[in-house]
Amino acid sequence: MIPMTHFLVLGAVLFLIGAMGVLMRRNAIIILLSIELMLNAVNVTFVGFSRHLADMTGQVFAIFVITVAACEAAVGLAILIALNRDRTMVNVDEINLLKW
Amino acid sequence: MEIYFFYMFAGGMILTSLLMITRANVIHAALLLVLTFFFLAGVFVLAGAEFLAAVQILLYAGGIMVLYLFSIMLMNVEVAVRMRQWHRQGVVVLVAAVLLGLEIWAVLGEVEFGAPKQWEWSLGATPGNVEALGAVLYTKFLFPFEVASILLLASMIGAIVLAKRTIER
Amino acid sequence: MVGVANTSRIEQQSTLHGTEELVINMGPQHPSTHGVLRVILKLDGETVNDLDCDIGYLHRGTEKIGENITYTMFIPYTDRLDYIAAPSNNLAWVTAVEKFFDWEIPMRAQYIRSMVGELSRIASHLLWLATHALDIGAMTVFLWCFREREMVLDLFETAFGGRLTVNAFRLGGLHEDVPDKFLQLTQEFIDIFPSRIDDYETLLTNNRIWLQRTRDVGIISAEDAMDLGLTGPIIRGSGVRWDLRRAKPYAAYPYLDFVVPVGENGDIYDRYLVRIEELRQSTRIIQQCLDQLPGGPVTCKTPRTIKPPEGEIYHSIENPKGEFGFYIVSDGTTTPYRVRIRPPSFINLGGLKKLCIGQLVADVVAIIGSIDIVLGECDR
Amino acid sequence: MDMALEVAVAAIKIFIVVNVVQLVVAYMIYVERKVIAHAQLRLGPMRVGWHGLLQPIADGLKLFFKEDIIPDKADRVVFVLAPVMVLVPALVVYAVLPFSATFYITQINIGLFFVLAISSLGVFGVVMAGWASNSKYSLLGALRSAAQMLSYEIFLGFSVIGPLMLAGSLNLQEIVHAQRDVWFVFYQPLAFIVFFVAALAETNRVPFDLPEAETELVAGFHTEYSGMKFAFFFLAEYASMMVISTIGIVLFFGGWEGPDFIPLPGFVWYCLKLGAFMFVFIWLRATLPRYRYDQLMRVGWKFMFPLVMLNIFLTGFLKYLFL
Repeated sequence: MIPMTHFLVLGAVLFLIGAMGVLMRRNAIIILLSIELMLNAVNVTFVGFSRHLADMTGQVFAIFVITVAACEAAVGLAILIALNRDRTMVNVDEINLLKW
Repeated sequence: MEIYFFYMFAGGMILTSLLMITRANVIHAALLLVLTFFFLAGVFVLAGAEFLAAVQILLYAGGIMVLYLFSIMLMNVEVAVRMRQWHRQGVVVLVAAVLLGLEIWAVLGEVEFGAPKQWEWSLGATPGNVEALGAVLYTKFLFPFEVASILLLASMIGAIVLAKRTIER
Repeated sequence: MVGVANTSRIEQQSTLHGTEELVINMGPQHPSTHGVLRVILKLDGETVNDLDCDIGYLHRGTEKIGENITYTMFIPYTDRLDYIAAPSNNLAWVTAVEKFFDWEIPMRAQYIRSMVGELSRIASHLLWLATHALDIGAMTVFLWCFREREMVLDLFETAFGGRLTVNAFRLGGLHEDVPDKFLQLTQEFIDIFPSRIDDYETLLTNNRIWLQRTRDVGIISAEDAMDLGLTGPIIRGSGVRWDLRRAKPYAAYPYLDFVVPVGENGDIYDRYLVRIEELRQSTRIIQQCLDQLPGGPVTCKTPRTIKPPEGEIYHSIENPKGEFGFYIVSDGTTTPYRVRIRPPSFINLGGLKKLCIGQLVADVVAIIGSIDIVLGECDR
Repeated sequence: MDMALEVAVAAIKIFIVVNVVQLVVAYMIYVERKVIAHAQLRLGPMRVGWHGLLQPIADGLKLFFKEDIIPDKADRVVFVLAPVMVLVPALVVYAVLPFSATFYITQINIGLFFVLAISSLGVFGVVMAGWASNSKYSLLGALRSAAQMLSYEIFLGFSVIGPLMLAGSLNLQEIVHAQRDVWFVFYQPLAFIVFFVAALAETNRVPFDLPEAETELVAGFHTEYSGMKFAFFFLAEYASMMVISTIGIVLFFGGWEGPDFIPLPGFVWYCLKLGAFMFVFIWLRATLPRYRYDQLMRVGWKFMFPLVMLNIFLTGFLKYLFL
C-alpha cells in the first residue's frame, strides 16, 4: 500500500516543476506543455485521494481535468498557430501587443 | 513491491519533467512529456485507477500530445532553438519554488491521513474500476459531464475559428 | 506620418501573412515522374501554389545528330525519342522525308505502316494505363497491362526483329515484307485484346475511388488546351475532335474507318476514357488493315543516295501522345541542314503548370500520369 | 515462491508469443507477396526454398546485415527511437489478446481499452520518424499519417462501443463468451463496416495507405530508414494488422469459438479467422486504388462518423427495448 503522502508529494513536486516551466521559459509551446504537466500533477492528487478514501469522485474529477486539458491544448495551439502564421514568433514576451 | 514501482514511476516522472522544462528543442520537450505521462499512467494503475490509466495513455499520450507534435511541426522549430530560452526572472522563480516546496513539505508533515478505506462495491459481484466509474459518472456527475462536453464543443469551434486561414463571411 | 506608418504596416502584413511555403523537389529520381523529370513544387500544406518543370536530364542532342548523318541513318535515332512507341516515330520521320519526293509508296507498305503504328499506340497506351493506375495506387492493373504489352512487343519482334527500338520502316516503304506469322499472331492478339480492355475497365472505370481521384481533377478547358498547343488525348479529353489521322491523313488512314473519341470535361477521367476508347479503336483499325491488306511489293523505287531538293518541310503525325512532327531543312546534300523535332510530350508538359496549380500533391502525381510524357522525346 | 513461478510462466509465455508473432509476421509478408503475385498473374518469390518458403528468413538476414544509414542532418536520438516506438506498442498489445480459451498472456478487465490505448501510441513512432529524418517527403508523410491515424482512431473507438454494449464488458475473454450463440457481426453490421474501414486506415493499408504512398511521397515517413530500422517499421505494420484483425475477430466473429458442429480446437478457429481477415486485407490491396488525403478525411468525418453515431444510438435503443 502506497502512503497517501507519497501521492501528495509527487503531485506537489510535479506541480512546482510545471510552474517553474511556465514562469521561466520564453517558448510558448513549452509553457503550454508545462501547463499540461501542472494539470496532471493535480490528477495525481485526485487519484491518490480517490484511492485513499475509496471514493470514485476523485477519478471522475481527473476525467474532467483531462477534458479541460484537451480543450486548453486545442485552443492554445490554435492561438499559437495563428500567431505563428501572422508573426513568426513563439516567445511569449514578444507577444506584448493587444492588437495587430 | 508496489512501493518500489511507485518510486520508479515517480522518479521517472520527476526526471522527465525536469528535462522537459529545460529542453531548447520543443519536439524533444513534447516527447519527454509523453514519457512523463506514461509514468503517470503507471502511477494510476498502482492507485487502482486502471481505466484512468488507459484514458491517460489514449487521450493524453495518443491524442493531445500528437496534436502538440503536429502543431509544432507546422511551425519553424530551428529558429526557436537558437533564441534565448529563459526569462530573466528565473532566480526569483527558483527561490519561490523552493519556498513553496518547503511549505508543502511542512504542511504534509503535520497532516494525519489515517488508514485508507476499502472499496465498497455497489455493483454486482465483479468489482471493476470501469463499472464503478461509469456508475458514478453517469448518475451523480451527469450534469458536469454534459457541461464538459459543451466545453469540448466550444473549444473545438474556437480552435477551428482561430486556426482557419480565412473565414468566409 | 501616421498614414505612412499605417501603409507600411499593411504591406508588412500582406507579405508576412501565411505560412512558409514548402519547396519540394519531385524528381528526377521519383517513382511517379515517369523518367527523369524534375518538378519543383511550392506547397502550402498539401496544396500546390506554384510549380516549375526542370527538364533536360535526358538530353542527347538528337536534333544535332540529325544534321550530321544521312536521312536513312537517322531512322534508328527516332526510335529513341518516344521509346514507348518507337514505330510511330519511325513513321513520322519516313513520312516527313518522303514528303520531299513524289514517290508512290505501295499500298501494302502503307497498310502495314498504319497497322504497326496502331500497335505501337496500343503499346504506348498500355504502358500509360499501367503506370497511371500505379500512380493512383492500383497496382494490379500495372501487371495486367504489361501482359498485353508483352504480346505487342512480341509482335514487333516477329515482324522486325526488335522489341523496344524497332527501327521498323525505311524511306519508301519497308525493309522487307512482314512474315505471315506476324499477320496471324496479330489477328490472334486483336481477337483477345478487347476482352482484356474490359478487364482493365472492370477494375477502374466504375471504381468509386478511381472516380474520386480522377473526376474533376486537373481540368483544362478546350480554349486553354488549344492556346497551350496541347495535342493528343489531352485535347481530345477536353472535347476538341482533333486527330491528325483525320485532319491530315497519312499512310493508310484515308481508307480506314474509325472514331475519334472526345471527352467533355477535360479532367483526368475524360483523358482516361479517351485513351481506353482509343485502344478499342486501334483494335478496330488493325482488324480493318488485316482484312483489307493488299498484296504486292512493300517498297518503291528509291534512289541509291537520298538527296532531297533544297527546301524545308514540316510534317507531323498523330503519335500516341499527340502531334509528333519533324521540321526538316534540306540544303540539297545527303544530310539535313536542320532537323527540328516537335515532341508532344514537351508541348504537353507545358500545360502541367496550368493543370496543377491549386490542386493537391497527390493530384500532381495523377496529372503527370494523365499527360503521359516520355522524357526521351521531351528532352531529345 | 508462488510469485516467482508466476513471473517465470509469464516470461515464458511472453517469449513464445513475441517470437511466434515475429515469425508469423514474416510469413504474413510472404503470404501477401504470394497472394498479390497470383492476383497479378505472376508467381512471387520462388527461388529460396520450395516455392520461396524461406524467402522471409532470407529477407530478414539481408536486412540484418544491411548498412545502417542515419542521415547527416537527422535528429539522431529521435531517429533511432522512432522504429522502436512503432514496434514496441504493436507488440505490447499482444499481452491481452486472447488466442484461445486458455492461451493468452494475461487478461485484464479493461482489455479492449488497453488495446486501443496502446495501439494509439503507434502514431508517435511515425511522427517521430518523419520529423527526425529531416526530409520533406518524410515530414509530409508523417503529418498525413498523424492526421489520418488520429481521425480514424476516433471511428475505431466508437465502432467498438456497439459490441461492447452488447457484451457488457471490456474483458476480451468475456466479449468472446457473450458471442457463444450469435456473432456480433449479425447484430452490428454497421459497426463492423466502420470498424473494418477504420482498421484499414489505422494500419495504413490500401486504399488508405497514403502516409506511405510510394508514388507520391516515395514511401513517406520511412523514406530515410534502412536495414533493421526499416524492418522494424515493416514488422510493426504487419503486427498491428494482426492485432486489429484479432480485435475484429474477438468483437464481431466470436473469437476463437467456432460453430459447435465442427469440433476444432479454439486456436485453430482463431487461426482460420485470422487468415480470412488477412486475406481480405491483401485482396483489397491488389484491387483498389488509393484515396487522396482530403477525400480520406471526408470519408471519415462525413460518412463514417454519422454512421457510427447512428449505430450507437440504435444499439442503445434496441437494447433498451428488447433486452
